[in-house]
Amino acid sequence: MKLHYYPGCTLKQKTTALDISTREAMRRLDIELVEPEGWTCCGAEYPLTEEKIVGLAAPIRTLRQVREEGGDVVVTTCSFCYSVLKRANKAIQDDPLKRKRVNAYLRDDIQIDPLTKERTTGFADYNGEVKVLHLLEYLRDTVGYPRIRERITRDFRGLPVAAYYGCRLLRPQKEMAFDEPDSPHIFEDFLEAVGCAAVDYPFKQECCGSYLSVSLPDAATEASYRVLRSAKMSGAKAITVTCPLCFYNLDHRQEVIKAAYLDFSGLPVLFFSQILAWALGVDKKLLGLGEHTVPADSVFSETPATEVRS
Amino acid sequence: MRVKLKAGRDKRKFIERIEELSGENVFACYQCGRCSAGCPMASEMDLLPNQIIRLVQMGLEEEVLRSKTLFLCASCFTCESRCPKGIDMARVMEAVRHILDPKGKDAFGPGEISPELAKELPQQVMVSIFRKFAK
Amino acid sequence: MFEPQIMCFLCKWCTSSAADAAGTSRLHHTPNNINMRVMCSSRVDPQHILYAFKEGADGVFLGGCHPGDCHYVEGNYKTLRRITLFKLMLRDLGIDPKRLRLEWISAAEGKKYAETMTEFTEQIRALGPLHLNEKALVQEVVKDE
Amino acid sequence: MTAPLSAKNKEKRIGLFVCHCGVNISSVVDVEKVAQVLKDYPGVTISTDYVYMCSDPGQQMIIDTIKEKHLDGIIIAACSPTLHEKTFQEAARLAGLNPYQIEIANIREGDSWVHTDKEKATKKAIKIVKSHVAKARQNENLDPIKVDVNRRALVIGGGVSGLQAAMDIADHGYEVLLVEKNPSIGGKMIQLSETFPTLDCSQCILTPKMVEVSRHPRIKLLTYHEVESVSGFVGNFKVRIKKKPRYVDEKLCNLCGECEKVCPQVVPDEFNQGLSFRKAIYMPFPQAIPGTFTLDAEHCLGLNPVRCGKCKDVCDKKAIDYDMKETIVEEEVGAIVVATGFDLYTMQALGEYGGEKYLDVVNGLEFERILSASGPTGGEVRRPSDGKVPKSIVFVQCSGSRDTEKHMPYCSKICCMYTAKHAMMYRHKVPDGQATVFYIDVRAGGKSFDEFYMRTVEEDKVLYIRGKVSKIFKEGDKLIVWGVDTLTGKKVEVEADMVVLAMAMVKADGVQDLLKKLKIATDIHGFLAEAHPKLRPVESLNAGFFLAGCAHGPKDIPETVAQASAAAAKVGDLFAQKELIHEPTVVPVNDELCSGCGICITMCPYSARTLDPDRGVVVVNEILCEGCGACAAACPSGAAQQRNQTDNQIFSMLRAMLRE
Repeated sequence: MKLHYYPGCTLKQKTTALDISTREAMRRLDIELVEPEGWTCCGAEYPLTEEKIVGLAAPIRTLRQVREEGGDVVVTTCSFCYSVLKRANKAIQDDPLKRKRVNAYLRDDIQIDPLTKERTTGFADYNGEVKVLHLLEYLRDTVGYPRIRERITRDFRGLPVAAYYGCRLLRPQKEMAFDEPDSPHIFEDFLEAVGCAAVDYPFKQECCGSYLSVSLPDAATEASYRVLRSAKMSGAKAITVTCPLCFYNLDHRQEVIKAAYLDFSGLPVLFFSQILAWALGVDKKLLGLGEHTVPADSVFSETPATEVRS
Repeated sequence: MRVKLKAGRDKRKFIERIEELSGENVFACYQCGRCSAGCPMASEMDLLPNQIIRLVQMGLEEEVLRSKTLFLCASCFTCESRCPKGIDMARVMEAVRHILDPKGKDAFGPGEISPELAKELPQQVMVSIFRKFAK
Repeated sequence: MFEPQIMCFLCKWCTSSAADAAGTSRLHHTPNNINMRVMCSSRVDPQHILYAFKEGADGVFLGGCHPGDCHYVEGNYKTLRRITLFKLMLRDLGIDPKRLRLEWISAAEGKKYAETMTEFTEQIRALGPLHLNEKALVQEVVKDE
Repeated sequence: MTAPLSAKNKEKRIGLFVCHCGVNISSVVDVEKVAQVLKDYPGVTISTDYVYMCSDPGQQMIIDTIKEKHLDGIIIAACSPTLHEKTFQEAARLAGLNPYQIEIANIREGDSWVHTDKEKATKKAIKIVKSHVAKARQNENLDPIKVDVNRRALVIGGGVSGLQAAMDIADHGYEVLLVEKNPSIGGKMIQLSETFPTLDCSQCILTPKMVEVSRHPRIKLLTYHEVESVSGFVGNFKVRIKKKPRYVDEKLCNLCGECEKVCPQVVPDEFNQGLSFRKAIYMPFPQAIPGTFTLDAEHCLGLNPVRCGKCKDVCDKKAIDYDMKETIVEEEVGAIVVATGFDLYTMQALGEYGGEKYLDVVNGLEFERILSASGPTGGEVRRPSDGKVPKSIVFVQCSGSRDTEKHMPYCSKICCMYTAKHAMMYRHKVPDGQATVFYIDVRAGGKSFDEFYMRTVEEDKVLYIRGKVSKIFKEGDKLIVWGVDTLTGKKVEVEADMVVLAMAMVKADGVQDLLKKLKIATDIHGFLAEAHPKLRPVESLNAGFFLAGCAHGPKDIPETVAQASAAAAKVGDLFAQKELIHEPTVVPVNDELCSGCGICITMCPYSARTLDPDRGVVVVNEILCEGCGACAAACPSGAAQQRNQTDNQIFSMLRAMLRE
């Protein structure tokens, strides 16, 4: 079956590992991911002031495109994209004034008929018809863990792995409605479903430093260090993320962290999609492990890839 | 130095503007400080989040506008998720950034990222930080 | 100038007390209202309202306690449900539903009462006199004993 | 269409008295004109005006006129009925007129005080007065409804509030039934260690009261009982009470404790908040009343069929009976005191504090048990995880209170004081321990409360930090508390061995089922609603029910006891009456018109209306009816008519008011 999928800009440039492993994993579940025609960057930040209506135009245009293509669900993996799409969609659903104003911007978009190449304008208003889901939600609710378990060909044998939520998946809860912001478990449930042992640690919903790693690198280094240290102290052999920015801060900057904090000796950082893909039997070459700064090979070799089902 | 509290229209205008932009009632804050207690960046700040909102309540516009804190917020919404009064502090911060002098200098502009770093950074970092901290 | 007649049903515990409070504080308002005190806003039957329109009221006002404050536990909620439905029927009867207003005014809100009276009077004045569609409105909504 | 007039009222003679109220009315309303215009109005026999109707000469004039003109209805056009309705009813009574024949037409608050245009105000006054004449023509003589009182009270709940209320009512000379769902009376107070601000030992002051109650000749103690249902009305309630099987005959049990020794089943001990264990056959605590063991069937290996039987084997007194069954007791009472207490908000709701995850994060009541000499540690402060003496304890106030967003918006009122007490007691017991309290405001308004709090700070050197904790987590052996000191503007981190959360006080677990059975009103938090927040604070909106203690909202012990005594006094008021008087302006049913559709039954908030299945009509318990009239408005056939405010009266008034 086909499923609409919004990769977002980072997955097409610097963090292809997340994109490729996601596609491969979903293929193993008989789901083909389709990108909405002409999607653009979501804007990365949901506009927080009441005046910045224009910031809603880009994500809503993409969602409208999903609707135009007959989709009623779109999945994302990047936490930032998920946050922006979901919040923008909710704003359009809940706030009639925003709905009106955003649609006013978008109504005159040009539409090109793929067959006749005829240019027309005049889209029907978008009223929040498409449902925005994180892939973790889709795996839990639509695919279902039992079906994933049936397809698993490799066993992690209870490898202790830390689930890292970071900021955007969980908060603000009223809009994201993803999980309990202070006792989430959807990510852990996923890890358990694919054969890992989810490690409980107190920093799973703390901030990694986010974009401050550019403007205030030391503060971000400390924030990321605390997350990694907490996961490691709790016995994790790897930490999993859904967000390219978390990945950058925890993985790409780990050398800096290790240099600044001598008590920390390193921890592989993985995308949840890599874990899923590996469990479903995807070739290691397709996991995008070359993008990692911290070698993650060990995670996939430490537990012998026993074929549990032939 | 004694801080003179303003009264009247100027003060009200500032507070009303913040409330209008953020959609939050700043007077709902009873200064429990929970936003600051959980803030991952609090140790870097010259004013804690609760102090920012306190200064807004008092109408001390200049002190709010010159605080470093505005550009230390990572919008991680930890404050929002714990606030007992349901105030979204990240929105208040954004509202204050919004009313900064539009002709002023960027707090963090594209010029500050070296070409080498730019090659390595995920796109979303640059999009988000300029959206937050540049004009 | 058109002087509308405003028929007001006021609950004894809240809005009627608010009317008294407005009097005690000498809060002047338009004199177009005529008040009837009932024990609870839920005592008011849609028939009473129709009858008021039929007898010459240009607007009808219902005042009750704020939600949660009803002296009879939940009478005001019953009123709210009843009036919401009744407004739909009013339209069918050819009466602009804006001519019927339900408001929660507590005993402490004398000012709100006085302001509401004036405001509602002006609103009805703007709508003009009520011309009943005698065909739509059943001739005798009330049977005499 | 003529004015609707029932045959029997045709001859009515009505007098109209228009008051000047000095110049209060007459300066705006032309009172003489009002009296003049109404002279010839249908039904009016005499119409007059006077400067002060409420004065003695004014009242005398009314009395004389009623007698002289043989009036059977009067209208006083004057101030609001809330002021002088009673005065004029009394005057009418003196003249031999039924008080329900009096109408007050409000032409002061509703007219002369809010208008300035004399002509319009006078016109309005005439309309108002006319409408009351129209109504008065159809008013009937009414007599207050009278009913006997059963002078026996039911008290629900055997905590300190229930004990105090039962004791006071019994001391007034009335019989009391005291129902407690647990095996012993004592409630939450018996679990407390010391009490603020005097540091009296809670058990030491409560135990004598428990004994006194159990020995009082007029108190019947029903522990391990639960109220099943309540029917009837004020003065005449019928109560069904479930007697839960204890499987131990309390008269035979001599507390030897052999049964407990042989019982193989170990269960978390409720009295110690689960910090220790008890057996399936147990005595809740040594001073429990009644003094007997109770077999907890839920945790017993099995009673039917018997799977263990060891306790019965060792019982010399043959007190254990596995065949005991649940039974229902029926009782009749005239008043009910609801004293069902409170519970603490669950720590699970605050994931960021880790109360569910970490053993050493405890709630206030657990810490009471840890401090108590009768507690699991014998009064030594030891933490639950490993029994170590904590060298640093962090106390977090407002845990779940004053949070409008996710938890309880109200202040739980007692936490400031008990936290001060906890910190002080801890410092006394562990002199080298560090006590840190996070607070938002310290609310110490109460006799000797602030002095107590200041002692905690000044003498016991407890560190108070003004700020709310954001997160608590474990690192190694330590609990890390992330807080803030808003006074210095510093984010702070405290390492603690133990954390005590002052959890919000909430409605008692499972109490909503009981309150539904009692049909009594609560607020949105499930606490009992008082009839008036200022003037009737211990009565329920529902006649015959009285409130005591934390079932009504968070309060401390002295306040609870005072409220319980007040509730008892109110029960005394009720019982002191020879008979109960009830307003007769209720809504009876006209059998001939009633179709038995039952719509009015669903409208009634007081369950005053029931369907008579034999006759297929609704019957009304006039004692329960409060006369709101919601049923009358809903009745499709007009069978439900409010006395002296019938639909016809309302229609007549509308016509008089609106038709020019």
